[in-house]
Amino acid sequence: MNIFFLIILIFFSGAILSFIINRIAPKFSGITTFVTIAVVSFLFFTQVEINSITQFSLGGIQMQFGVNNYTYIFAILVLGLSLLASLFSIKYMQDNDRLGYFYSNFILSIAGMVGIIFSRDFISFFIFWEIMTWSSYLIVIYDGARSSRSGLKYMIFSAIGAYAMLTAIVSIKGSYGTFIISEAIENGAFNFTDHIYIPIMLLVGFAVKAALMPLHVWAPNAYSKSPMSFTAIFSGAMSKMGILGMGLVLASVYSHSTDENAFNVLILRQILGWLGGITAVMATIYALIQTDAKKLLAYSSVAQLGYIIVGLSTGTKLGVMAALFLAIIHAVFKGALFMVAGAVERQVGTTDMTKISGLIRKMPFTFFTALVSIIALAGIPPLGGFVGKWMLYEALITESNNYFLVIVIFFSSTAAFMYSYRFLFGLFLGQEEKEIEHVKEAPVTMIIPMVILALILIVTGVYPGILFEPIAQGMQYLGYSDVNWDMSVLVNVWGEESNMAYINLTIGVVFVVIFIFLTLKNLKGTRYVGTKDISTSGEIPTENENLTFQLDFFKPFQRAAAPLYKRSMDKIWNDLGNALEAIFDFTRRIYTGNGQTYALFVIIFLVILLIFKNTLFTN
Amino acid sequence: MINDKDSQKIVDYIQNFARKQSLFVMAYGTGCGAIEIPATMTSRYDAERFGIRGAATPRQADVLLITGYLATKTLKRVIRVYEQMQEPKYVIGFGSCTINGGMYFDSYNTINALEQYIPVDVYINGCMPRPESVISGFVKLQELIQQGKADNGKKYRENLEWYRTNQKKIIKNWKMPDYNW
Amino acid sequence: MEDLGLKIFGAILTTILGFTVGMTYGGIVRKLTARVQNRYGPPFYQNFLDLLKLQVKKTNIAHGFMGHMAPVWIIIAAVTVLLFIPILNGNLWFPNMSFHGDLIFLLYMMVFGSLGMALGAGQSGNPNSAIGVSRGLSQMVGFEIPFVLSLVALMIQYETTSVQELTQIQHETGVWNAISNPFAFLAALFASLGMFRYSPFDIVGAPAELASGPVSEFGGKYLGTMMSGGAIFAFIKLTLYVHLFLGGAGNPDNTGIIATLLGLGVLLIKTFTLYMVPVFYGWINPRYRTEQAIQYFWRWPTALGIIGVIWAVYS
Amino acid sequence: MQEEFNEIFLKYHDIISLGVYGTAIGLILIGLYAVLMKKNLVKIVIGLTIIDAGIHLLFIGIGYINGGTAPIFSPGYEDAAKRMVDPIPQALVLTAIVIGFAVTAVALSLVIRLYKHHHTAKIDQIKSLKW
Amino acid sequence: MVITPIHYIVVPLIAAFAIPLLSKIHKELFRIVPGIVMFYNIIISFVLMKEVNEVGYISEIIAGWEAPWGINLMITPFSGFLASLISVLGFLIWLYQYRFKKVIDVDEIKSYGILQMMMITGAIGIIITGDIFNLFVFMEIVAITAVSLTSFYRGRDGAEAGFKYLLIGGFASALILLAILILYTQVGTLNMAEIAEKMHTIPLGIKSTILILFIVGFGIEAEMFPLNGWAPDAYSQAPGPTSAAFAGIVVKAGIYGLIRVIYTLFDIEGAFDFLIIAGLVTMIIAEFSAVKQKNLKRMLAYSSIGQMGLVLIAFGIGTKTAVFAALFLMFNHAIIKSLLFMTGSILMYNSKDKTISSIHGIAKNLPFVSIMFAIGAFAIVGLPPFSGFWSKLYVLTAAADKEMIMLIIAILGVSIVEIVYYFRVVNKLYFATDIEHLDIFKPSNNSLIAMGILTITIIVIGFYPDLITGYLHNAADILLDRSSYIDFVLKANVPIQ
Repeated sequence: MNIFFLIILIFFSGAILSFIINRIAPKFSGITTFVTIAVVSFLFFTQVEINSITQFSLGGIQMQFGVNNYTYIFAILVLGLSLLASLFSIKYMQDNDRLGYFYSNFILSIAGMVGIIFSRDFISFFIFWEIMTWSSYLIVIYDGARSSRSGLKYMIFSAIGAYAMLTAIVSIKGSYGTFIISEAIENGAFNFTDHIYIPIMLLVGFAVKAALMPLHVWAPNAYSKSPMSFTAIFSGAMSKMGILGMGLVLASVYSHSTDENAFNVLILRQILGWLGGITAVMATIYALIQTDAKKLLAYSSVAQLGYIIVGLSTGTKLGVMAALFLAIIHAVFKGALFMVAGAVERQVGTTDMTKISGLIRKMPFTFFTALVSIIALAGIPPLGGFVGKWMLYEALITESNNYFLVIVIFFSSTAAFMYSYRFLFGLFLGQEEKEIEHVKEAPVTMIIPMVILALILIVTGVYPGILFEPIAQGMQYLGYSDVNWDMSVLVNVWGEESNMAYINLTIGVVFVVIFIFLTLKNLKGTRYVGTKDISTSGEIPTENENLTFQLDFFKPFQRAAAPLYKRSMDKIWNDLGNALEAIFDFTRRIYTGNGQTYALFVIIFLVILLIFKNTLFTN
Repeated sequence: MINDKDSQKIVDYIQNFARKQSLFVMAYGTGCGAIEIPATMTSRYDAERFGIRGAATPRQADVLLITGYLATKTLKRVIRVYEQMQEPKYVIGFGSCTINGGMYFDSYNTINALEQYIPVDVYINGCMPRPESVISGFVKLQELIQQGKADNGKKYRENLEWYRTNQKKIIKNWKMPDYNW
Repeated sequence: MEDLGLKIFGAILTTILGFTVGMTYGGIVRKLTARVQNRYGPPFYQNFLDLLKLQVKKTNIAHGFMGHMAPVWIIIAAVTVLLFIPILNGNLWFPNMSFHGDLIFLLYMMVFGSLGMALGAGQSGNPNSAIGVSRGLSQMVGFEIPFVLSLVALMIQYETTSVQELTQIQHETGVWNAISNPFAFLAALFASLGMFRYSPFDIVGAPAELASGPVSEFGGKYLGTMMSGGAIFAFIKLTLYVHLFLGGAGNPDNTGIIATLLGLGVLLIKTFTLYMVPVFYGWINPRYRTEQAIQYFWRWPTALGIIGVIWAVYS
Repeated sequence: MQEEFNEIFLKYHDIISLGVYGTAIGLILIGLYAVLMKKNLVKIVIGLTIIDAGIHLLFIGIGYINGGTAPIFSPGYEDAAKRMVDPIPQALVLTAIVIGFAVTAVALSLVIRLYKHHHTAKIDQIKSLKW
Repeated sequence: MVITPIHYIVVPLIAAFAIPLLSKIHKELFRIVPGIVMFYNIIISFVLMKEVNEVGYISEIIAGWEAPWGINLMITPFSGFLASLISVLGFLIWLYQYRFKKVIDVDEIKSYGILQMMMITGAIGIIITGDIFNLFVFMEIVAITAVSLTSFYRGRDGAEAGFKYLLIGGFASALILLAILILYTQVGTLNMAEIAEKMHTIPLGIKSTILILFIVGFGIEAEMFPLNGWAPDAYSQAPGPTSAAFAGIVVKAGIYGLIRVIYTLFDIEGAFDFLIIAGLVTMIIAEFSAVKQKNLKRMLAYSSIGQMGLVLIAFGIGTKTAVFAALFLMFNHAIIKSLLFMTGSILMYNSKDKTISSIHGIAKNLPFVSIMFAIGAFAIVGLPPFSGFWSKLYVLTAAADKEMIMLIIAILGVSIVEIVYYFRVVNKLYFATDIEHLDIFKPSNNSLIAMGILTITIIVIGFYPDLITGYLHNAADILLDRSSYIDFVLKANVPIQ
């Protein structure tokens, strides 16, 4: 049997199996999921040959399956992350009911993503895309009352995106006569001269999943309301499917950029770049006023995706590379962070930062993961986040000359420190409240995936070359021909070289030397005290006194940046929705309920047709 | 080498010199004496030239300056502040009230002798002591530090039980946290 | 790498230099402030004494691992950043690890220390610390904008992202960037007010308001270590400014002892002059509220920065 | 609409009378009026029946030939093939009448039931199902 | 015994008369016999469908009169397909309502099964007849039975819906009768093939008048806007199985009439464009109206109208792909909407005030029904890998071939609206609340089996559409080949290849 069909079969049977097993022994539902994904990962990385193509026909439509270097990057990302997330999920979801529902959709959504990765024609791409969408929707509404509205929002926006995509896809078929992606590109579907709407529609479709500015409003809610073990994938991997598509389309558009369509391409580039930038800023400033850690992370995801889109929009070598690099890194650290949130949720029962604090002593491993991931998120050297951001800035300044966008991005990334700190502080630092006395560290199957992700972050930070290798190959598929990066050496257009390993080595040496020296020195005579032992003007804090500063953490910033908070995209969409609902309400009033009116309609319709029959009908 | 007695002396000298020249004062403005502190710090008397400088929190402070009478309620806070300070730490009793209760000697709600509750290095008498006296008190403290005689944190630690008994006599509802030194 | 030994030696030398200069400048500022306030003031080496005293404190308390890590973290960040800044242009004795594109690196690395401090402050559980951190981060968002704008202006103007190269260009042309792009320089200068956290931007520590902000719970060795880190950071910022805008110091063609000393002299003069700007500004201004501080940076300095970028593009 | 009817008239002008068509169309219009304007359910049903009747009349009229005979070959009517009335419309009308009868029956039963529940026969007051 | 198309009509009619007699033997026969008839219909259908797929046309002469003079029954691949669809659905609906408590409890006179059977027979009659007046007669059979079924429940709303249906249906029959009348005056025949052949002789003015009368007449049954006022009421008030039958069967018959008239009888330009516009308006208004519905069945009714609009659009595009897509759409709509009405009715029977909001979290009590409803909803809005996706895709592809980009956007835009209201319901079903649903009306096993078969069909076709696409392509080709239909009936009864 063909390996691709086998993988799909395994996925679907896994989904059904986990559903059935839940009826018999709910405990093993999660393990089934893990095993399914593990088997598929094994098959994928051992059996699938890169650049091999399988042709078949379904419903009279020619289809192709195959993996290329570009999608391979995403395959690593998706399968790796889902493997860890499913391991995490076993204990995380343990006490919930309806596990069969959850896990079968869990597997299906991963099946959708893997399917997207190896689809090489638009129809199977779309099919898997939609499978991914509705299965993830079903998981979003898994939580019932709390998540119902977010789920609906998610589904509606996904539908807008998916149907924009479908419009483009059938238009490609109509105008260029093929559903195969590579043929469509060859036939010039993305030339950006004749049918400009085709790539734009596709981009809109992908932008929804990638949570780009006006279409992002579903993301914060959907990310924060679904179970965290799934959100790790949802935000980490599924949003990257949008990036995958955008990368593909943009690369073809840019590579077909000629004098004829230069202006169009320029406009596209600017619009996309600025949308990405504004997404990053707005999501960031909304992230830092959140009090729920999950929601904070969700907004942060949107912001990070904004960077990635900015990188893609440049279309330059360094920019695309930055985007892909950030995409992978984001998947890793956001996966880890959502797992952290999940661990906290499971152990403490809430992720509301106003209610808990000071978990660092109770959950040290979780904190370690959170710390490493946050450092990567904030883009602080020496972890991977910095490498990606560095490339992004270099690309914007040196290659695409988009100077003010740099400022926007930089503003967002500086403000990102604020919410990064807020996250760490809110959950792990601060007073050890009485409520968390009983809290224990998360079980080991939850710790392992988190720590693995943290270690990956450290390794990729020190040796980003590990990731440059597959990314460079993937970019060659996209048409960036002379991508040939050495391990860890980056070159920008101005011919300047930067050796990341060198930097990291320096940092590492300094780190080790000073760390050992000072730790040894400071440890002597150090006394560790509890968090209640603080200098409060001699007052003795009582047990019930809340000494942790949590509410309105960034109130001064909020006041300073008040204009930015004034009009949110949510509100605009809400207004639009209300207007539409009014229209819907109006249309249904056509059906008055009076039988006579209906009869009148018939006669009027008849008369009108008879009056206009000569214009309507000809021989 | 550092265990060598002579070199230890030199090291001690240097350390004490630094301690003496850099006094971070936690001014506990308990009574009316607090009014003299600004005068001492500002241009006319300029205590900073001796390396004396205010500290915001007990963690950073070297000197606890009790300025005036100490109500029984306040004592609790003073003890806590004192215990939160890092060693070596010094206490200056400021004004007559800290010595023997001063004009409040028979008041029902002030303590009479600060020494009963925390070890005091230097007293500055007067009601109020002028900034000159304050500075001279600090200079006295510096001398003590230089001689290595002013480490009363150790004394407090060693005689903790005695101090606690005294403290508990005044503070009826003892809810102080235990510091596990 | 045959000059590895030299590099390590240079690194140690650089660290010592940065530390010494930073501490001394702090002391001098204290003295000057006292003189301005018509006081005699402490000796210029007072900071060293303070540091020594803090380091020889007999007991220290920490509120946990992060509290322990925070000062270490700051020092690490400070030393690392210092190593990547060219102290003297092309001088063998101060071999910076400067590399191309390090401006962005420096921007981020400089935050690294603050994050460490913030985490340490957070773990102490003191609400004042948390408020201080909140203010500090907010203020950072404020002043980073004009600062980055000015840096971008420079990068565009000379098509490089390397501090070393920017210095070299100024050295070769003999025109300081402060003159070739005055708007960017002004923007950066305004940003520096926030960066040095002197009054009116001392909202983080905010004496008498937040105790001492993030460092409320640090004493003894920890506070001392933080102080040294802060001193090095002050030196870093000053040197960076000098190299970016004020023509740098040192002569790459002549690396003899005398030239080195001369270069150091120039560096000290320039840095000290620059240091006086925020200090002077602080003497005559009371403290801002946080939102006022942020808005301060988002108004004129940002406008200047934007003009600087436009200037750089069209010049 | 007039032209088409004119053409029909022209084709059959020699064999049918204007009266039949006039009556038929008149009936249809009356029926329409009743259905669209009258509020009473029973009147509406009557209107429907009148429309049906009009159409049936029209059918018959079309099939009729002036002086035509029944399409039956019996002694004395050997030329029936030439001047017989078209039998198909008559057959159709027969069917249609039956159907119309059934429809009317069902309609009236519904009217009764509606009246029972609503206590009114006004169609504009029977609007519990709407929108 | 040789199976011929006449069995479709004769067997149910005989059964209808025989049932009262048979039931003297055993009371249960009242309910079982229609099922047997329906099952026999399936056998007929499959035999005929297989045959017609090979030979192209099957014609049966009734009572010995040759085609133009007598009444003939015509099976084309199109009608064969629809007939089998209706037969299968008819059987499944019977299976669904057999032992359906809500029907049995009311059904004192046990007429329900017979009425249902007659309605289906009428629908099949419409589809297989080759005579235009015969078509009218069958339509009236459908109309009368449908009205009776609509007002099956003796409540006031059932009667109201029935009356509205009857009123509008009366118009439909009158208009079609008028159209037949005028047509007959022009061509002097009632045989559809002959009418088609002589169509070019009719002046354009009269021709278009006739067409308009037909369009309005059949449009009422096909739920074209603004002729569909009866539909939401009838759908929502009819018993569950009947609603399913309306969506799956009656509407299909109406569409068949419309398409047969436009595609075969008439050779008028512009009719196709008219279909697109009418379909678009129908679709948009219906889907918009569906959003704010409180009654689930009424919402489904509007959705059904919207789907019919889409079918009309597909027929209006008129290319081979489009007709194929339209057929696929009809197939999908029949099975999916029947499933939705079957499940939706059960859900609505459990709602105290007949609103969607009162069935919060009923998935806990009715897991299978809920999941089948969800799958139906997924399928009808066109989410892969369910069968609804393919038909929508083919429609869009057909539109794209003609570069009708605005049409594509309109269709997909409306699909988003569709998603809004369907997923709102799905959300509600899986909404976790503390509300205890007491007194749950649970479907019997046979109902579950009927729904399960439909669900499985949806999934199987979704994964492997090639199962029916071949046949549908053939049907579409032959439907578009107008002259072969005429030739087959009138000249030599030679099957075309």
